[in-house]
Amino acid sequence: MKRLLVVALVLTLGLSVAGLAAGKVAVVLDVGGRGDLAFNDMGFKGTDQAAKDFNLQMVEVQCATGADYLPNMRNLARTGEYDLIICVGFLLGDALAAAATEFPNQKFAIIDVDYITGPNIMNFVFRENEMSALVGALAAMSAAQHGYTTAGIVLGIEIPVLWHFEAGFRFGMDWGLKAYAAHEGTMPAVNLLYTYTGTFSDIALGKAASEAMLAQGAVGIYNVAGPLGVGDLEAVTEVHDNAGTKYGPPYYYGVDADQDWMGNGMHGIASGMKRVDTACYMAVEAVVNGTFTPGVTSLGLAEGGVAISKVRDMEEFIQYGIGAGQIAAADAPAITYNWVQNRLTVADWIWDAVALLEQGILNNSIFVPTASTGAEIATVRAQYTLGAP
Amino acid sequence: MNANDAPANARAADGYFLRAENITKVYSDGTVALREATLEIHPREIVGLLGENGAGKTTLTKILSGLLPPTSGRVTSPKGVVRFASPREALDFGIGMVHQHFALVGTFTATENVALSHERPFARIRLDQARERLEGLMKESGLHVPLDVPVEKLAVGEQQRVEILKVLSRGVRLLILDEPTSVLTPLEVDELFLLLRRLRDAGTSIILITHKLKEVQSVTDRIVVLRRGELVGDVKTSTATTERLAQLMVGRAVEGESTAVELSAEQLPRAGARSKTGSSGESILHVADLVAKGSTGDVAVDGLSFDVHAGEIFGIAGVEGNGQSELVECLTGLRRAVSGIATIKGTDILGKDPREIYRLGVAHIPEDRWRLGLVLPFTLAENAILGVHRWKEFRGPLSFMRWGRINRHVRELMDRFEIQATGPNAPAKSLSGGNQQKLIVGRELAKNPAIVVASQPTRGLDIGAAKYIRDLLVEMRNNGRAILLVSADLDEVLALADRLAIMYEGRFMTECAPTDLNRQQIGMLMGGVERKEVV
Amino acid sequence: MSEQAGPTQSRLLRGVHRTVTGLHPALESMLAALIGLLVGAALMYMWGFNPWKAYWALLRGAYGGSYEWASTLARATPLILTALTFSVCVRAGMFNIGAEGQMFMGAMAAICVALFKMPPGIHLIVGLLFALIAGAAWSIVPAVLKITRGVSEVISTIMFNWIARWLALYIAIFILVDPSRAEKTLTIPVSARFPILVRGTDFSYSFFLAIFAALVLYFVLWHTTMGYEVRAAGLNPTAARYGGIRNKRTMIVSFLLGGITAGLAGATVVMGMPPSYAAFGGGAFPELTNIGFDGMAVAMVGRNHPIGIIVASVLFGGLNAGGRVMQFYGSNPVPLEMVRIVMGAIVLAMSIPELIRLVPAIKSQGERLIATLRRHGRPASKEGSA
Amino acid sequence: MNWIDLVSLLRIALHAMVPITLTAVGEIVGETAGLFNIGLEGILLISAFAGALGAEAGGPVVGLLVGMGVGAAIGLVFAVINTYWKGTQMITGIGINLFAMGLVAFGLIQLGAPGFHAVPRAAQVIKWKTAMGAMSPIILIALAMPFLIHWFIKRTRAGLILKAAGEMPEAADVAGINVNKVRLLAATFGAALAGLGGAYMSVAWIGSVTKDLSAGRGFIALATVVFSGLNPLLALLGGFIFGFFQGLAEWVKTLPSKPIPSQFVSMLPYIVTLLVVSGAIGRVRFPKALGEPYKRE
Repeated sequence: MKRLLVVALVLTLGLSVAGLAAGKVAVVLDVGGRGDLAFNDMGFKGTDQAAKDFNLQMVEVQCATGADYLPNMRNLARTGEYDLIICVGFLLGDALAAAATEFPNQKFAIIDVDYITGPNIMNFVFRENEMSALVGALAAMSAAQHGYTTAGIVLGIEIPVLWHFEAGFRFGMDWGLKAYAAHEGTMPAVNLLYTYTGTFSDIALGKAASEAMLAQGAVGIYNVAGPLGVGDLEAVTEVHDNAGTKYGPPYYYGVDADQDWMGNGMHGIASGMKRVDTACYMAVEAVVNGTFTPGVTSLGLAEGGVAISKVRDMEEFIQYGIGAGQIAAADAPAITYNWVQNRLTVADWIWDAVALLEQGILNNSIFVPTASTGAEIATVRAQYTLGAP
Repeated sequence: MNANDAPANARAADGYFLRAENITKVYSDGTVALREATLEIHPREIVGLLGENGAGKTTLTKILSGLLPPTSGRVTSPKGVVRFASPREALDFGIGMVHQHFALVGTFTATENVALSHERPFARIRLDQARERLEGLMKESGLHVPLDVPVEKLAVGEQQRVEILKVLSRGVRLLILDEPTSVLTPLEVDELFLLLRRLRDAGTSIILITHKLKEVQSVTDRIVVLRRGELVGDVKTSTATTERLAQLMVGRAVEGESTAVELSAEQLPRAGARSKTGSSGESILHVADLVAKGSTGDVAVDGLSFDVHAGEIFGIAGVEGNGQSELVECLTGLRRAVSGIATIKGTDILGKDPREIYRLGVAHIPEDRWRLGLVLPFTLAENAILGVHRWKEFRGPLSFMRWGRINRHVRELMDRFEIQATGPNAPAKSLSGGNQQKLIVGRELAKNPAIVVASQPTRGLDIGAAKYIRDLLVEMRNNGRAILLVSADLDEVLALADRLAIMYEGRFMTECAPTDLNRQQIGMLMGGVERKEVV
Repeated sequence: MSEQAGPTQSRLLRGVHRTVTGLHPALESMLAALIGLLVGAALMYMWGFNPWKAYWALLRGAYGGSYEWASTLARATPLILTALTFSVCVRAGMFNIGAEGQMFMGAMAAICVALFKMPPGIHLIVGLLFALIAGAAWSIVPAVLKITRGVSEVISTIMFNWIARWLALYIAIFILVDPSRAEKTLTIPVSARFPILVRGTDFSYSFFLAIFAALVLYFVLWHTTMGYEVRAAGLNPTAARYGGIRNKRTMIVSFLLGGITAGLAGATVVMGMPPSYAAFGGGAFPELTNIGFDGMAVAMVGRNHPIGIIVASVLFGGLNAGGRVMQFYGSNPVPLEMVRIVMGAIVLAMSIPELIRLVPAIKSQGERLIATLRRHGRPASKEGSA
Repeated sequence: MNWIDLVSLLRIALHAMVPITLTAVGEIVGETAGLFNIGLEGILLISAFAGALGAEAGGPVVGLLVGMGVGAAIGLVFAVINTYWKGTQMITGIGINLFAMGLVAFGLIQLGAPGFHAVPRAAQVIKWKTAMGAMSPIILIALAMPFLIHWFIKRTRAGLILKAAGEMPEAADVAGINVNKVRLLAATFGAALAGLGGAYMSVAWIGSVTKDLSAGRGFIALATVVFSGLNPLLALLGGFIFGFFQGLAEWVKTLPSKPIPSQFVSMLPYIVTLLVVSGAIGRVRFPKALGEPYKRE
């Protein structure tokens, strides 16, 4: 009798563990929300993947305005049901700092913030300057190869995170031009065109800015404004369509995610990936494995937190795109083919040079400057003028 | 219903054109405009539709012309029941109406206005064709208007002709005219009546809405009288006496008046009549060489000079639209004068705004009480302080309103001026026209003014209310106030004024005592005939 | 018989009519809210959500307890103020779409107090003064353009919203920027913040500022000559001019009052909303964006009456606060965007005057039919009596 | 800036002009008949979304038609509320804007890619290849439409009726014209043009939908209408001016030397619009009955 009871009890417990998800994670997105094909989507992707892998239930929470950040965190934390709340974006920093103090038993993780201390918070920051340098070098050298005079970056609103990108890109271009000179013997004149559009959402402005740059001989457009990249890519595609060209410059350089597959992989040659998904996955994994360690994790090339897109990234993101219904499975081979053909238009030695730069950064022989304040970015701009008077 | 006034449907048997049967109209606000009105229209007749304001004349014709649906009752023709969902259907049937406020698009020319009411919406406009037809029609009817000028630039009489032409061009068999003579000079009225007779003889039926007994007797074949929404009389013009018509129309004897409805100099009560001291009082308002432009930029007031003295009523008569409104607006600060002098007790008022002018002791009874005189959604109390709301009496520290005192003041006004309302908080729009005007007059007279500028003070009022307001003006005059009375109602001016001027195209044709000229002479002056030719 | 019944009956009817018209505005607003919720429910149902569960979550998240009420009122606070902006100008007969821009300017001005050190309280008051002056200054230009150049205030305030956005971005990124965290402006010091009223929520004393502003505006509009003039000019500008009211002045006054409340709205966000007490230029002001536009919706549902606005803000604050909960409630939660759909539908319904008449329209049609039938029967009896 | 740059800038401006001009011309038709629709922003957004879906289902032409149809449908709702139900036009418009913001964001989430939806190349309107760069054929429609509408208003009886309904509905009514029907048609047609502008944005210009795609263009169109004084040809000019200055602002911002902060450059189109509107307003006369519901009683 007694034994029967125990068996029943064990059975029920076992069943409940197996039947229900073991726990819950929540991801809080900032007002930009999902659909940027970049930052926020990456946060969602990583958490989603982790939730699937560890059999967790995932909840996604949007914020309509800045007034929703803290209340959303409180609403989630008050339930006490969530093993981890991931906050995606620096805009959520202050809110998280407050929520983490109010709910000391609730574990949090935050992306792009490095200043929140507390036993229940993991901060993740990225060294975006590192992979931006690779993109910059690629852009500068391929511009020189194809006889283009400029390379362009379209950025969103002027904020510190974006300065990281700009600083890295400037350094990378400078490095690439020097590498080109070393290889070809002449110093090419490739200038930088950059613009802070002041918006992350009006994609028509992204297109207009890209068109202006392309008209001024830009070899490609590096998108550092999330959704605006859609407009950038459209501008690039339009130039090709009009000229009747398939591959080659102008190129589109994606951001945050591997965006090379966009537009059937025709013009996206490489993306400066910021693996927000990796960070989110790491955070969930740490909670599940009981290795949650508060503090700041800085992710760079070495940690795989940032990277320039490669073949395996392309495969991963095509699979993810198919899963999310953005890519038809039948199109996948064509996308990969296009992408490879497009990459062939850049000389092999240039790819090697980019790899060299990556190696240099990885073994700390090359230092990529960054900028987090107005003064710092001014210094970088003064050092790497790239055609500015 | 009285046997004498039984429908004079002698010709009922030989085919009527249109019959309205038991028409009742209740507006959405609950006003009953018509009760069980039955009316028959025959071919080739001019029917006068007589009644006071609010008697239901316009409502009845709006129903006949398809602008309003009746609440109950029906309209029939010999072929059966007719229902007009819109004025277009009525027009197609052959019924056209010329409204008191012309249904003309101001920015369109006469040709375009006429072309508007013709078929085939998606065709190219053939203005040349429309023009040709219109010219033919002008020849036929003897009505002449300029065809290529935006109608808002035309004189009122011309606009009316455009309106009539527009309706005629649709080939109507029943023409309805709503108070067509109120904007015309006596000469123009004669011309219009000639035209109407010609149209009748050519086979058109005509309904003429009016409240003027003499007109209705001079031109119609049959007169239908409405009172408070009920059809109270239907008589042949030849058998109707003025007295009988007036009685039907008013339904009661007007206090102080025997039978006549129309005022005339002889019939106005003489009680406390013209002050002998009148013109010897000090000059309150002095105007010299005043020039002002109208809304369209034309000169509307063309070098007027006059004085209004304490203890007199200075009347300005004339057909509307001859600069009277602009003159009043200049004197009350609502319009800037181009040049000239206007002073009140020696203080210049030109260029001052209404508030400053009121401070000099001016009261203003405006011509349009809905547009100017009242804020209709406001309560009685709020309206009763319009213009005096900044008085110390009503305005406490920090510009707080002293509602207690205001309400007390309003109650006094309601008592003194017999304003019928549920209380100080009744919305002004819930008041009847007469009570609204009493409210305005009361408010203005309560200012204890040195001069009252009264513009069309009795327009649209029933006889009782009109008389009440006229008596008030006389009383104010007797108390030594100066009164400037502007009225399109010649009888009113003749009856009240100590001195009068006839205004025509921005100038005074004459300035005289009311007894100096007879009505015919005045009529000619109002029509622009020079005085030396008249006398 | 009907002669006797007539007056009594009509008096009774009039009495009923008065009572109903007295309640009309409130009833119609409630009906509009109901229609909005129904439209939302229909869409949710169409897309495979369970509207009842969603609304239940929303209701609980908005009004389920003291924490929820505090969140709702906190969310309502700036909406009250921007709603006042819109409504005071509507009362003056103008459509001021510019609350958004005026609020941005107010917020930027309020942040300026971070540059000074002052005693608590005074510091806060100085911040509010800055904000209301900036809001008023930003609103005065469209008013002046309207008076001098005849530029429609609808157009100019929309343009000014955009200009304000860019100007505020410039100020936030280059002038008032926090040197250590460039994505945001300087933080309002504790001495200039509205203290939190309910611990653990966003509900701060700024709510009372909003209520106070609503009451002040109520008294200004209905109990001062200035407000009297504003309302008169709004309802009938010609009559107002006739009454010695300077319409240009009332325009300026209403825009100033509107600018002041909008400026204060900006201040309540940066001075009263934890935890940042700053504006984020780096996110294009997520904490401020749309408060001005949502305020217009609140004003309409509140019938442009300060007291009505307070009530309506509880509805809209609740929709927003409850919407947060709705999006993670249950197994198939409804995204936050649904709240805005509901808000839009409510405003659409509000634009139909006499909304309440649409409901009994069928009933009245029937009544009319009966009345017509009865009247058709009557002439016979009349003939009989004659 | 050399002349090649200028040509490129003109190309950007022409493309940016299309949604503004189409929307403004549509609104001119509506306003001529007396209806003022401030909900253009929302119509642009929803029809961009619907147009994208339509294009994917049936090709670019279907996309444009669906955009127009959805625009017309919203216009119809607006018109019914503001003719037969005597609504307050300003409030209906604001309601449409709010509703559209919510609906498109919500719809994008339901499509699986929240916030963003790309229109496949095959579903987009093919752009013409020119020496200036790719040109959307819709530009021609945007260039022709103002002339067409101008002719329609000035030279047809329907235009006369339209003007009468806005200027003096009483007169139109008495002339046998169903004012409410005319207004209903005008507002519906006008909104359909705005719908075309919206569908152009997603199907023929940018190639994707985001929840903020319209980004204030509906309001700019309103300002253009004011500037034009209801003249479609001036609306064409106004749309071009805004497009040009927005393109110019973005262009200037890309230049390596940045003497003026970009935020001030971004203000340029709005300031220019404001200046033009305040400069032009003196001669503008709007229909007398604009914004007023027509009531017979």
